[in-house]
Amino acid sequence: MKLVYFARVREAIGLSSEECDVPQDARSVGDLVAWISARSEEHACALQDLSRLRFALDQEMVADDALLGAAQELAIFPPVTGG
Amino acid sequence: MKLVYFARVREAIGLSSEECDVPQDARSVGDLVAWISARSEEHACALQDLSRLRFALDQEMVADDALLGAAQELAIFPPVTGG
Amino acid sequence: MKIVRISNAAIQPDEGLAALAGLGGGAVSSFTGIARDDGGVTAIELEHYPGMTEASLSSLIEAATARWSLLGAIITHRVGIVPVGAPVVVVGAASLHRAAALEATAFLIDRLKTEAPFWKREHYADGTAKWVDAKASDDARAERWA
Amino acid sequence: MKIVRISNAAIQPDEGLAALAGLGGGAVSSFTGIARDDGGVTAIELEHYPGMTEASLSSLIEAATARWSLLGAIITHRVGIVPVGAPVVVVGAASLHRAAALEATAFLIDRLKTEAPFWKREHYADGTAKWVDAKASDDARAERWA
Repeated sequence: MKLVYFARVREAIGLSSEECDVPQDARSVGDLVAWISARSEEHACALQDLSRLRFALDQEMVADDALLGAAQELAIFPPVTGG
Repeated sequence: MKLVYFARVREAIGLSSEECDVPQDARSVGDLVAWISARSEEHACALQDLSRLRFALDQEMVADDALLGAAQELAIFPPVTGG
Repeated sequence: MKIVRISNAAIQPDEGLAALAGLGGGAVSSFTGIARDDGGVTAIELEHYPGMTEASLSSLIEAATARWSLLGAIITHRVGIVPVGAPVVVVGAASLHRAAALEATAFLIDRLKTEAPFWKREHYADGTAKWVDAKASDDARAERWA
Repeated sequence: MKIVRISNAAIQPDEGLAALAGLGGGAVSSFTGIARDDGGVTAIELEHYPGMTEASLSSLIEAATARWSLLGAIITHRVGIVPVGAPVVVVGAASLHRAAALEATAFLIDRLKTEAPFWKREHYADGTAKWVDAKASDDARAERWA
């Protein structure tokens, strides 16, 4: 799956995107985010507080309990601040 | 007092303004309008239905029970339709 | 910045908006009312009460300024003959944050419709003309702000 | 007419509004958000999620069109560096009567603020920059439309 990061999350992780092989036991967005957190200290720091993160699966906003299903792209970012 | 008329009222009376000497017993706008109605058939026709008229005394919107006081100009017109 | 204009000539909506955008606020909101081809109308004609019109529009802006924190507000209203498709009125407001500008814009146009001394007549292709009746729905909208 | 534009270059608010004014309606409403000098800010920088941004803004316009009777709606949003004083976003709507255009305009900007994938960073004169935090007041305004 393609992981994409924006704003503070992108800066904290130091990447705008990366690939990952989703582990079998990761069924929800929350599961996958917990697993990604273990990749590095930077990932752990960027992703530690789910309440301050928002998620999009294949470019649709979802909650952290959304099932990954066959999605190909997970985006992780702070609450939006456009306009 | 100067009387000024707009829109349908102006057309029905056939004048955009005229002068009148306010009779002693006309204390309110409604009193004066009733008195003006007697000026001609056109006045009577234009002013017969108070509910379809609006009034301004010295360029301030007022109800028909407003006292004339020392006002110098009474405007009579239909409900406004700008914008 | 508080601007009231009564114009016999065509209105340029963007002029007033550019002025509002330069006041240092983060929000500019506007409403433009356009002469509409409502069943064969070729033009509308606006009569007004010179003197009272300007005072009435100025007091609407004062009321909006008292109610919301505005950096500026404008009302431009055309009078005389207005061809279908041309702007009849532009109202706009500028504020630091958006709620004030958005609400003040709705307030200004809603109250203008029931308070400002303008009267509208529709002209038709066959040469006839008809005074427009005031709408109960306009009174209802204006009363939301009472 | 439904137009979504994401622009790296300066936005001209009046372009979109002129298009809306030509749709035959009697009402055009608009909101312009401007980069504001909020305590020493020299510019703001907008990051976005290409692809999702356009889809998100298009679905906002679809939602507005489903809710109100609109002749057209536009959203133009700038990305990249925006100097203080320049427009960041313009939303607008056209309708036969004013209530639809006014309400749809407020809906579009309120929902854009909480749904569209943009992130704003403020740049200061000393060369530092700071991500802007989302505001609870924006969530509250967006929920009025739920």
